[in-house]
Parts: sequence; C-alpha cells; structure tokens
Amino acid sequence: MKLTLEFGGGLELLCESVKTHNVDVDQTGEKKLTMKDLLSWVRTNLIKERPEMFMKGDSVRPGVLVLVNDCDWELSGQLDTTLEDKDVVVFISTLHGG
Amino acid sequence: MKLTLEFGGGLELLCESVKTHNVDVDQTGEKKLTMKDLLSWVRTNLIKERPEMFMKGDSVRPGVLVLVNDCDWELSGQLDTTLEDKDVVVFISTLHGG
Amino acid sequence: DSNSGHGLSSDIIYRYSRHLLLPNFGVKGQSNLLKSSILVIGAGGLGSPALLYLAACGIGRLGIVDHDVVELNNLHRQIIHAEAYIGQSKVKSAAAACRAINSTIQIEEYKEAFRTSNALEIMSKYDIVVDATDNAPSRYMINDCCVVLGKPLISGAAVGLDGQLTIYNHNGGPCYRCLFPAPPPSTACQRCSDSGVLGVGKLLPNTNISSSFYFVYGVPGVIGCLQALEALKVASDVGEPLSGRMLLFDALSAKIRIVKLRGRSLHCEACGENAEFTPQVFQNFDYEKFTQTPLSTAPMKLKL
Amino acid sequence: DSNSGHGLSSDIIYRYSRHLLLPNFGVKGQSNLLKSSILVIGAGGLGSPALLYLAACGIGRLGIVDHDVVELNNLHRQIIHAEAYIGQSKVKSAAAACRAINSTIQIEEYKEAFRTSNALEIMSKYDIVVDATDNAPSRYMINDCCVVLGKPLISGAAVGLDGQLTIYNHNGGPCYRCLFPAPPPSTACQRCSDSGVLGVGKLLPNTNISSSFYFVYGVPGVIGCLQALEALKVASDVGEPLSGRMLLFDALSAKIRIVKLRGRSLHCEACGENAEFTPQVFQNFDYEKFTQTPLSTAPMKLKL
Ligand SMILES: [Zn+2]
Ligand SMILES: [Zn+2]
Repeated sequence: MKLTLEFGGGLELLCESVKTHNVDVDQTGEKKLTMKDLLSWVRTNLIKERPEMFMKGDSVRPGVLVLVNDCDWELSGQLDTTLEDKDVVVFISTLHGG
Repeated sequence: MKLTLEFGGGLELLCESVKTHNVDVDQTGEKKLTMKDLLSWVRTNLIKERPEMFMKGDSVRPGVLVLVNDCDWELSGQLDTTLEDKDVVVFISTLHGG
Repeated sequence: DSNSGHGLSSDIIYRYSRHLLLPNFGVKGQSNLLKSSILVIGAGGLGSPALLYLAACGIGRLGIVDHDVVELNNLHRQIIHAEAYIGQSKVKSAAAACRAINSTIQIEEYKEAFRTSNALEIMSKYDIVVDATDNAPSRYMINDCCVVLGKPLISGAAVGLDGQLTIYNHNGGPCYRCLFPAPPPSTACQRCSDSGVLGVGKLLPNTNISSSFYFVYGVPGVIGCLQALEALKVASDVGEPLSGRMLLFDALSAKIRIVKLRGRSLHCEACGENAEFTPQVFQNFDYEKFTQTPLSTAPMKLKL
Repeated sequence: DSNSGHGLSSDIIYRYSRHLLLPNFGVKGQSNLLKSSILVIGAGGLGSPALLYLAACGIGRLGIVDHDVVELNNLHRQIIHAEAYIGQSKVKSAAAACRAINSTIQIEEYKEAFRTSNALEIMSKYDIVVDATDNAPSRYMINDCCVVLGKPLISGAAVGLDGQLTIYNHNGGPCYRCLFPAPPPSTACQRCSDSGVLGVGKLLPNTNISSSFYFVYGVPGVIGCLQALEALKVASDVGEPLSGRMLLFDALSAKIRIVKLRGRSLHCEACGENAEFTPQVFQNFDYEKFTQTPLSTAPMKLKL
C-alpha cells in the first residue's frame, strides 16, 4: 500500500532530516493496515536514531500530533485507524519556542 | 478529461468569486486538448462577466500569468500546451498593491 | 471631537477608516475592538509583531507580561525594542513602542514573570490571551489559567523552520491539555535560545542556510502577524477563528497547511467533564516539575 | 571596541550572535550583510515590516524612498510610523524607527517620488532593490531601472486576499517585463487604496469578513517579512533566493504555493538580446502613459 509520510516540528531529524517519505507498506493477509501497524513499520524502517523521541509503548510519545489526511487521528480512532492507499500521514512535534 | 482550474489575484471575481473549479472538459475526436481549446472552454463555461478582463484575442489578457501544474505556461508551449487528465491550471492576475 | 450617533469620534473614524469601509465590520466591528482587551504574554520574537499590529488596529486595552530585560542580542529580530531600552524591561520598551503608534488605547505593563501566584489576577482582567512565550511549562500554565478563567487562548509557536498556530479553549474547541495531556520528554522541551526541538547540535548541520534564516526570524515574524489576526477575529466577533484547527507553517517547503483537531476531550484534566481544575489547584500546580523544564534559563553565551 | 582578526567589534558580535551561530553563515555571512546596501521603495504596508527586519538584521546601508506624508489613517497597519510623525514625511518617520532599533547602520532618506528623473542616480548607489510600492507604473519603472543598472529586484505585492513575491533580474532569471511585456488594462491597475484588483464594489460584498481582515493588514505583514528574508539571502550570498520562481500567498485558503517561472526572454524589451533600454531611453519613457495609470492619486475619503 502506497502512503505518504511526513515528519515535522523536529521529528524529521530522527529520519535523517528527510521530511517527506513516499513509502510502500506491505499488508499481511486480508487484514487492513492500521495506524498501530504503521507505527511499528515506521519505527523499524524509518527511525534511524533515538526511537524514544518518536514512540512510547506502542503509541507515539507525548507531544506528538498525528494527522491522517489532515485530520487529528483522535477523530478516526487513533491506533485503530485503518489506512487506505494514497493516505497522507503526518507526525508533528508540538513546538514551545517563540 | 478532468481538470482543476484555479483563479487568483482577483480573476475569481469573473467566475462568481469561486477560486477552484473541478471541471470535466470534453475532447472532440483524437486530438489532444490544448491550452487554446481550454481558454475558449473557460470563456464559454466559467467566465460570467467582463470577458475582456480575462482574454484578449485568443490568449489571456496582459497581466495574467498562466500556470500548468505549477509551471509558467511559457515553459510548456503557451497556447500549444497539451493537457493531460488531472492537470491543474492556474490563472492569476499580477498585483500592484502594497 | 464630535460624536454623531455611532459613538466614535471623528479622529477615531479617520484613523480606522480602512476598517470601517469593510462590509459586515464597519462601526460595529471597530467598536467591538475598541471595547475589547487582550493580554500578550511574552514580548520577544512572536510578541513583537503581534503587539505592534494589535496596537495599530485599535484593541481598546492591551496588557503585556514579560520579566526579561532588553539585551543587545535581542534586537536582530525582536523588532519592537529600540536600543534606548537596552537594560530596561521588555515590557516598558514594548509598551512605549505601542503607545507611540497608538496613544488612544490603554496599555498595561506587567514587568514580572507569569507565574501561578500572579496569573489568575492578571489574566482575569482581559478577554483574550495571546501566548507568545518560549517554553513548555509556560504553555501548560497559560492554558490551564485560560481554562480556569474561561478565556480564549491564541497560541503561536516557532522553532527552527516550523511554526504552529491555533486557538485553544474557544467555542467548544479543545484546550492545550486535550491535545497534549502528558508533557513531552524534557529533552524535547528546549527553549528557543537552544536552537531547535532536538538540540542545536543536531538541527544546524543538517539545515541549509536559506532555512537557517527563517530560523533566525522568518517564522516568528509570520506567526506573530497571524496571531494578531486571529486575536482580532475573536475580539471583533466576526470571521471564523482558527479554533479546533491548527495552522502548520513549514518554512523550508514554504507550505502552510490547516488541519482539523479533535474536539474538547471529556477526560481532559483541565477542561474535561470531571476535571477539578479549580483556581486553588492551579495555584498549587508545579509546572516546572510537571514538564521537568525550568520556566526560565540563563541565556546562551557565544565565544568567537 | 576591540577587533580580533575577524573584523567585527565585540558589540557587533554580541548584537548578531544568533546569526553568527549559524553554520555556513557565521562571521563571513554577517560581514556580507554589513557591507551590503539595500534600497526600499515605498514605506507603507509592505515597507513597514520589511524595513524593520532589514534594519534589525544589520544591512550596512539602507535607503528609503517615499514622497508621502504620514497620515492618521495609515497607522492602523503601517506599523513603522509613530503618531509623532503625522504630517511629516514617511521617509523621515521610517528612518527614525530604523535608527532607533539599530544605530550602527547607515540610513539614507529620499523624501521624493521615485521618478525617471531621479531613479538612476538614487538606485545606482545600492546593491539590491526592494519594490514595496502600490501601483503599476512604479512597478514597470523600478523594473526597468533595475535592468538598466543590473540590480536584483525583490518584488512584493499584496491586494485583497492575495500576495505575490519574487526576485526579478537576478542570476539569469526573468525581469518583470519578461513576464508582463504589455501592461494590463488600466481598470486592472487600481491602487491598493481602491480596494482590490477589480474595484471595491465587486470585491467586498463577495468577501467574508475573516478574509477582509487579511485585506486590511495580514497579507502585507506576511509578504513584507518575506521580502526582507529574500533580500537577506541575496545580500549575504547564501541560500537559494526566489529567482525564476514566484511565491503566491492565498490568505483565504491559507495556502502558499511556489511556482516555476519562465527564464529571461530573448525578446524582452528591457532585458532581451536586442533590447536597447539605455539610461537615455529609460529617462524618456512615460510610465503613466504606458500603463494609463497615474503614479499617485488622491486618497479616498470616507463619510459616515
Ligand atoms: Zn482540555
Ligand atoms: Zn526582461
């Protein structure tokens, strides 16, 4: 399944400073790909350093906002959100500076 | 052929203040649709008033910039530019204010 | 100055004539602005443009909070501060600049840190709050104080090449804690002067210089302008404020996107159904401990 | 002030320490800024933030051209002007504001309209030109003068909900006439104060009020900030300036897009292969006649 993943607010530094990743994620069997599956795929395949700055347990760390097609993932079921081909998933760290 | 047409810099006022138009333009025969064809389609189907603020002769009036997929149409052959399905064409009027 | 039924003097009418010409805004909209009060917390990179535009536009009463002193190395991007104020409080400096461009509005100066001990008293005097601070504990504290007092919060942030803008606690939208119930790890809380979310050592070598310029001032300039704009929408009660939505500015790719946020969370510790975040609780909350980050730190020194 | 090999005094080092910390910029980049000179034409909505940020950042020499006088009804968005300067020249007012935030740079005042008779002499003294004017004949005149003298032109414009930004005549990129060889019909040339490209009567009723606010000041604020940024890239000779590309800001949908422009046109009357646009031709060119639009008009009056 083809997805566009974007990292912002500093999280891109965990994936070699690349902000946009066009990826192809394999599904196993008939089951739809969920955000939970995607997170573990990202951790394995994209995060090159300090994974604790991206994840905590099996979700994202506090302070990270997740957007599926420009909508907060709380609106689509968080970890249970199912993904479709060509979805855009954004991971963004909240900023404190000014 | 499905196209996205966008009007900016004030040109949207000629089409009832709608900036983005998702349109379906019929092709006649085997010939590819060109920007020249599209301009005359736009003039007939979208421009609701003062067409002289949009066109001059069979091209756009002076001061209008035409972009096909975010590139100046001068780079793709101006009126002879051929269009593909899902192309995005932007018409924007140059601004003088400050 | 003569009045002619609409309650605005002829000087006022002339000053704001461009506003008054706007349909749906006119005298009513401008009167709303002149009657409203806005508290801006932080008179630095974001606060500079935000305060200048708010003062210019005719917000009736403007409060400014900051405990810092103007230093020479602030002046390269905090455009509200004049050299004559080096060594004096940022609040005094910013207030003077605002008065110089608009003497008809009231400006109130709070030359002190915004803390749980003074926050309720200060904020209760204003309708709208603008967060232009630069650290995590202040952002939680300001949010909670807004929830306790029921004030809309115009929150802007800028680090590196990224800017973020939203309105919390307004029109049934979420508060900051609805989005971020737990604080981020303290290593992700570094201040603006520490150069980036994940530390200066990592950010800069991977950043090209055209981006670095945005880092210096481009993003705060743009976000500060837009904070003033959102505050104006709320104050005049016209337009659609950015509540329940967040604007993300990515200066590197020169992209602005507006995303849809969750609604108010029923379980939010600050604004949820069973929340017991009273003034008392607020005053005893230790924000530095909660975020494991100090409210203020000594400035970084440069040696060449 | 002591020097230690790098040619910058300790005060200068401290003032710009945030710049000096940037890799690839450092002392060299800041020295480039301090050695460069920028001419800003127009001290209104765009010029206000652009001038403040350019002065703050340490451009060595800054020229300001404007023939207007500060009026009370400018102050609601032209944030560089203080009330004390009402009735005095905008240039004097803007220069005073720039000097107040940075006395170490040189500021030159041109309290006159920019016209073919004085343009060559004024512009020849500067490295970079910022167009912050508000009318069509000025835009053609400034472009042609830049071509004649070989200066890069940072061009910003803001009307209604739209903003545009690009660099003309730089690094083989096009000039304004390459893009727009013929002037638009004069009805499309209306000035900023006439409220929109196609006239106030059409624009406003169809515009919602949240957009109208951008109209009042949001777009010039953002575009003015970005003009300063592009000028800085050129002055310091680092980063990728916006040449051959144009930034389009649509405040209504809060979208920024950057598009690719044509290259320099061989047939351009100003910069093309066979162009004969000499200083002499420039001085005799009638820009008002060419665009059928006056260089300046009487301000609009409001009656309530
Ligand atoms: Zn909440
Ligand atoms: Zn040219």
